[in-house]
Amino acid sequence: MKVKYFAWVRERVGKAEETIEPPATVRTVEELIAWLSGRSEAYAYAFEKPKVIRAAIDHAHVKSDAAIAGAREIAFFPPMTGG
Amino acid sequence: MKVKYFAWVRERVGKAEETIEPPATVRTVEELIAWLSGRSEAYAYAFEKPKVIRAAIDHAHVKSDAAIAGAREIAFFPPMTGG
Amino acid sequence: MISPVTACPVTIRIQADDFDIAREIAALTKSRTDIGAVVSFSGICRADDDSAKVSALTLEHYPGMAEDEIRRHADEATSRWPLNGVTIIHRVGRFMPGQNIVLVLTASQHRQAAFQAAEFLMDYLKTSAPFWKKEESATGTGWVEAHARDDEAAARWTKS
Amino acid sequence: MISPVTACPVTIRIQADDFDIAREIAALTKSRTDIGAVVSFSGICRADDDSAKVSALTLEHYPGMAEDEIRRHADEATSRWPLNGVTIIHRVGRFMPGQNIVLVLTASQHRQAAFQAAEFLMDYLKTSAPFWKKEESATGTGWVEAHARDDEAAARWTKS
Repeated sequence: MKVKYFAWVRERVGKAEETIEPPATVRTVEELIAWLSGRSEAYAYAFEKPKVIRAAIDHAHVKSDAAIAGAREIAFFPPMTGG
Repeated sequence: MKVKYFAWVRERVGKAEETIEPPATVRTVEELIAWLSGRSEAYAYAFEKPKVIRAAIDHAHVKSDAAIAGAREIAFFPPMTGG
Repeated sequence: MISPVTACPVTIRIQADDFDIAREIAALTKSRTDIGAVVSFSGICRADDDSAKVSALTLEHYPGMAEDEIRRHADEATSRWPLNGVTIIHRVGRFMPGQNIVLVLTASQHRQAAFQAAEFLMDYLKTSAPFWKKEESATGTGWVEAHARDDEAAARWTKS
Repeated sequence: MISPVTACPVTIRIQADDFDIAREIAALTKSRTDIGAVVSFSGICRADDDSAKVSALTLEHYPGMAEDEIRRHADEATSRWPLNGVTIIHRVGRFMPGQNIVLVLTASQHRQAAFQAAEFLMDYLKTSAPFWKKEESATGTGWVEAHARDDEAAARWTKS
């Protein structure tokens, strides 16, 4: 599954996108955040306040309890500040 | 005192403006409308529904009970439909 | 001395000629860096009205009072919202469907003020500025009647 | 076959280049006689922010999702209000104070629909379209934080 990062989440993770293969026990967005946070200090820093992080699955906003099964692309980013 | 007419009030009266000298007993806008209505059938037709007519004294909207004393210019017109 | 950065220039014009929105916005925002939002409203002559198809529209106004009345509402808008600029242009004469009739521009730091001031100004232009529309259609020529919905729109801005 | 007179064309563009409001309005209204009101909102890079003076702003976006998200809101706007056209242009890249960032255009028969749809679209662009602003100022560079007032502005459109 492809993961994308934007704005300061991207800066903290240190990359804009990557392909990951989380274990089958990782079923929801918040479980994926917890799993990613355990990978390195950079990820832990990016996701240190998980409630602030927004997520999208296949270009649609989702909540933290959304299932990730079948997702082609998951994105993590801070609250939007466009317009 | 100068009187101006606009839109269908102007068309019904048959002139855009004129100078009038109402008697001293005519003190308010509605008294002036009544006095004008008595001048001819054209005026009576223009003012046949006095509640519809709007008035302005010296470029400011006024109500029908407004005093006309001291007015330089009084205007009569239908409800506005600009914009 | 008023700093040009905090000034709120108000431009009011009643004219027969068309207006150029881009030029008016440029005039309002030129060499300023404090404006975050510009709202424009263009009112356009429509062919499709409630009744018969309109072929032309003639706008009559009360010269002198029209400018004074618009100025009063522009001043009220600048006192009610933190605006950085207001431009109001109302055309008079005879118009074909598709032609511009009125332009209201408002500039502010934030979008809510610009949106609200533009709506306020349009609601008052409709109900209080001395302009009158006469329509031409296949069934004849007649003065446009005022809409109760316009009075209601204007009434919502009345301070209690 | 949809009559061109009743169609509501929706144009969405994300681009680095500036936009020309007059040209966008002309594209929306050209050879139509059913439009009575066009509202435009331009969002402009401001130098004066709540904290330090901003010298530049960089807009980052999520390509693909940004277009999809804006499209969803444009579709919702056209279903909620009787619109005759919608144009949304969001720029990305680095901007100086005074430069355009975003344009929302709405066209309708009547002004209320055009005003409300433009406000709705701006409120959702602010809170829901995947764009992020990074500010440069004398005190350094930092990501702009989301404002609670923008969430509140968007929440008022939620259907209960």
